[in-house]
Amino acid sequence: MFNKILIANRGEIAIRIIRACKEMGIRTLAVYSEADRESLHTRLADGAICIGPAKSKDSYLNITSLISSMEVADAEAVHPGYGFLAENAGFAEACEKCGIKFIGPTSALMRLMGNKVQAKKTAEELKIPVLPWSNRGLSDEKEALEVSKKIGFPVLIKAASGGGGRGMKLVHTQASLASAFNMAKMEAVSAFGDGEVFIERFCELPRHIEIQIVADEHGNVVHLGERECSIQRRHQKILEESPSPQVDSRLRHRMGDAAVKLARGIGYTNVGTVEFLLDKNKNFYFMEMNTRIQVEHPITEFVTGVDLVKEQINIAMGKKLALKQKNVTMNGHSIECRINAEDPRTFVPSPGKITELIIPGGPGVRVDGSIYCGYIVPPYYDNLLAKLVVHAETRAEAIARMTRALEEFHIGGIKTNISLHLKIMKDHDFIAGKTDIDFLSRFT
Amino acid sequence: MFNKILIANRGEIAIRIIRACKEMGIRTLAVYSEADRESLHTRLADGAICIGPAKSKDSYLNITSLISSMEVADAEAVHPGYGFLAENAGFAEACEKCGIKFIGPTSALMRLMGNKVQAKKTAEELKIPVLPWSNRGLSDEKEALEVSKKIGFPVLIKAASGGGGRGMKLVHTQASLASAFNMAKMEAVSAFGDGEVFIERFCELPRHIEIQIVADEHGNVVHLGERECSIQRRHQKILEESPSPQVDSRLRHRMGDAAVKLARGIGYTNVGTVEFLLDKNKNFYFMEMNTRIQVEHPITEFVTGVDLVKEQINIAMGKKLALKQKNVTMNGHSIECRINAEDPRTFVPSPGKITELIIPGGPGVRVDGSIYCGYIVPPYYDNLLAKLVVHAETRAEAIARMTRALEEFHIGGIKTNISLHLKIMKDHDFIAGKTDIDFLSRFT
Amino acid sequence: MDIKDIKAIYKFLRETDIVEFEVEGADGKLRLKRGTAAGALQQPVFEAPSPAPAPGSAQEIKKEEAEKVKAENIKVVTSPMVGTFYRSPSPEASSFVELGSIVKSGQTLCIIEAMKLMNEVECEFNGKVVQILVDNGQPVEYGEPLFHVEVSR
Amino acid sequence: MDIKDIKAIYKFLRETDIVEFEVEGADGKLRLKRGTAAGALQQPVFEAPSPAPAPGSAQEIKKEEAEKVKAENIKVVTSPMVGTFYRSPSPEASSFVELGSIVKSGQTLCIIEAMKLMNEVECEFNGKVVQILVDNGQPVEYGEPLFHVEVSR
Repeated sequence: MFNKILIANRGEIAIRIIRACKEMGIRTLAVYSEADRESLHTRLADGAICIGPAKSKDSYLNITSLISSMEVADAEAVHPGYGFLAENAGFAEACEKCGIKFIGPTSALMRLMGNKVQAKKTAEELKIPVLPWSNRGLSDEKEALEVSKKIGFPVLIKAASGGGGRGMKLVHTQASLASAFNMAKMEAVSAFGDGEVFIERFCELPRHIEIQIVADEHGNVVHLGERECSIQRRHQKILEESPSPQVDSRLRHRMGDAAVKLARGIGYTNVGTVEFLLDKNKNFYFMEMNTRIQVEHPITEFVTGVDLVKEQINIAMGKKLALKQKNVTMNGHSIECRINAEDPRTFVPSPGKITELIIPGGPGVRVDGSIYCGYIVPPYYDNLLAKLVVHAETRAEAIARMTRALEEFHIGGIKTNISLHLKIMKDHDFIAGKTDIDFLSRFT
Repeated sequence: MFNKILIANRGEIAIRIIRACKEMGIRTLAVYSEADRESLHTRLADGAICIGPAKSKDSYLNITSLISSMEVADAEAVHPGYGFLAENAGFAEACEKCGIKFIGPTSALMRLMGNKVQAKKTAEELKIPVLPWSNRGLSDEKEALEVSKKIGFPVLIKAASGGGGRGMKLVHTQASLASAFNMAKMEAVSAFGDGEVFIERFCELPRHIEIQIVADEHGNVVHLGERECSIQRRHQKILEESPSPQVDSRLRHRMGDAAVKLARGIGYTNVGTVEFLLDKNKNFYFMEMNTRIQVEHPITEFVTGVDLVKEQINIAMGKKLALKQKNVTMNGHSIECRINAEDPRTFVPSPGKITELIIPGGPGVRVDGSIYCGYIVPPYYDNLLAKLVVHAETRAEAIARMTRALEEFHIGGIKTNISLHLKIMKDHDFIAGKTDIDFLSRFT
Repeated sequence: MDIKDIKAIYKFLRETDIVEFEVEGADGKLRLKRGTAAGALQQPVFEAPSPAPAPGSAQEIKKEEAEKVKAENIKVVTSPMVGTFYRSPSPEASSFVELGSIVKSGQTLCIIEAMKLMNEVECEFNGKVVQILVDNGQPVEYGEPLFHVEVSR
Repeated sequence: MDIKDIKAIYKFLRETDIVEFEVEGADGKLRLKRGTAAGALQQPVFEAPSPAPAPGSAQEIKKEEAEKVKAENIKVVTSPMVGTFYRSPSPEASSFVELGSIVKSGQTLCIIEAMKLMNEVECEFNGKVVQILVDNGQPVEYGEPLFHVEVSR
């Protein structure tokens, strides 16, 4: 049993973790940058400590400050949330060395899954389907061309340490391969400090489907079904749902089995997400694994009834999973809309003071937010204001519920993407479940 | 299918009904008094119409204004919510005459259940247990004394048209009966314009348990289990939970059967609540029936997954119940705290401007409110600001969740009873489920 | 800068949507910040069955007009109830009053029909009808302005 | 500007929705802020392990003091990091500085221990230590005031 957990994050996920801890009787220590003095997570925690100036690098990414905070405040564990240091194996390792429990997998596992070449190799060894690829990191153009010819154009060049679409290049012909390859390498170096790239077959108009995994430290692994995350803009998800309108129980079973096999194969612990591409013929391919809680975890919580953050903490405390795979059921349908401070057309971030606020409520509505009337959204961090999540018996009812909740949501003083979400809810393709990775670019 | 429903109410219940209608694709017409121009229900409805000045008598209780509003705005049905005209048989009858569907039972059924003497007689005829009583309305002291001796002291004098504890007198000895009887009659005349009173045996420290009924217009009746409503102050409930910690599945079955038998026996339609007293020996006695949606309906919605307001509308549209009794299950535990604008010690109402507002969120939390930052709570109506409702797997987890949600809830500018609810959540008797009708008076 | 100047500036600001204000001149500096939120919230109003008035605006404008004219010698007659506005006792009959009609205290201006009952709205003073704000047969809500009547002196 | 003027201005403000007000003239400057929302929100602060400073207040007061002294010739030395504050290099050693010590630019004032590393905090100017705000061995957060040092002219 932990007595006190430090929450190495801010915004809605910090609040989500504080809520779980409070309900479990665990004390919480929030950390904040000088720009976040008035942030809600500092109010809601049992204690709060200023760890640096506004810039993330000097505060939320400041490993020394965080470890020192835990030492002076006697926190036994740290929850990294998502983003910031959540997938930083160095931070996990530092915690391990200081005898602080990092609520997540071991640093070794984070390193393994953090490198996409290693991750794909591991999946392949475990007989989990992957798209045809270079089977290794590539160092020069010649190698790249050889591999690409074998795979067949178009191909995708990706960074081994990549994420968020940076260092990713789509190549249609032999002629453009060399320059794209070199550009990808350069981007990868500048974005991740690691120029390793690999090549895989390009999958046209895929769906982005992820499987939620929960694994304890005693070898028990279950999956909690899938999340449909195809609605993205520049590789940033803005709307997710569970179950996916394209996944039936047989496919769920197969994808779930593959995810569990991977987790078991690497001895994974804590919660994690195995991302797959699903092509038009319903073939699925392992993409990568996220070794942390996801932004969109509430939709899985709604349909399965499992509290994922409490599971994380219980697992970190060494408890055995109470959940068995055969008892996991998917009830109804859940949708999450990420409400961002941004122009709904140009997507330009819109920080500033919230002068009016009406938050939706009523049956089947969950709001995970970090805003209040009078709050000044700082310009330094991501622009997620709140996650609006609904649950209903059917997908159609969930869409109706989300529509009315979005109509209730009123944020004055800054621009938000509420109107974009409303447009999506009324879109024929969306209503028909016809959403692939390009939905939003066709849409806007 | 209704195209447009007029909502003859204000505050959170008006918003609750608007939400259900929006999700069902039905247009809504709100009504408001001059004091409610800035109220949230007028904002959220598709249209809103001013029906009179601040005083309820001239606006929300103004039958002519309401019917006229429906006529000029082409509303086909009216939802009365609770309070105001919800149990006014005259209003239901006026609607019936004008060809407007009143979303509730018929006026005749409302009249029958609105008179407690009639209601008790009906229950007795249907072999539903009632406390020993006078079996009729009583006109003079002698009769009263005779009856009381037969029943045995202490006895309770109650008004046939009563409610909210008015016209109710507890009599311990013969000597004090006559004066109490006359006072009760006088109170009943002044409060309800009807001096009919009756006498029943006093039940010591009972629990107040109610069974939720849903009945369509085709003879199908199901019950959705019980709500524990014993925590009251001056006959006003402030906290409810479902299931009751004192009711096991066998007792639930028996009480549910009794409630269904009553509803069937009188040909009841729409949703309704059958109230029982449960004595220390777990004997239950029919008290009265409420022929409307209850304030505390969300706890039943949380544990059964049934949307009671949508059911009301579907039933009023003549649809058959999709729900079967055998499919009704009670999942987990739900608690509702009524957040009132009042001094938490003196209970003096505290209207005024809300200058700061943080509404709780996260998993398992539902807020049905009518407030926003900057809203001025008017002094003319009831002081319910919001219903904070939680759901969790077990009662202990629900209490933990409610505690953290109450701690998050921050309303500045006016006084609220949030601190009282927090005290209750930490009370040993409450945690042990030891709550009877006197809990709150012992507590404060 | 004295209190009179400040009041004048504030009076001006009240008619605008300015919430922060700063001025600096030879004789000093003034900075003001006004409270906001609720007042600015959109006010939905009675949504009439066809032909619908522009949602939100029409009603509000009427009320603003009412405010304005009150300041002068003109009174606003409002609807005492929700119902349908009729300018004549029956479709065939002529209107109770026309634009420019001279009316006396107690004279019927119009009828509001509510629940099949015809409720006469009487003028409470002597005057002249200078504006008729609602079309015949239109629904009206409680307190809705119906007529502007210039009071006779 | 005397109290009567201020009262007059406040009386006027009371009738308006102005929440912040600042005026500057030949005879001085007045700044007013009326009670409102966010500012009044309680600010939770670093909850230290035993012995705990009074939650909320201590830190705030320190910061206010810091504001006050800044106006004069006194500078505040704040903690550059989260850690534990030590006045001496080791438990046996004497303190780097005492109340009244004359310090030079570059001189070590204290140590902040973070992750077993001892980080020396140096004075960036010449002066005299007039206040020591944190007890030896206490945890400090980023930006927390440690010393008041009167700058030498």
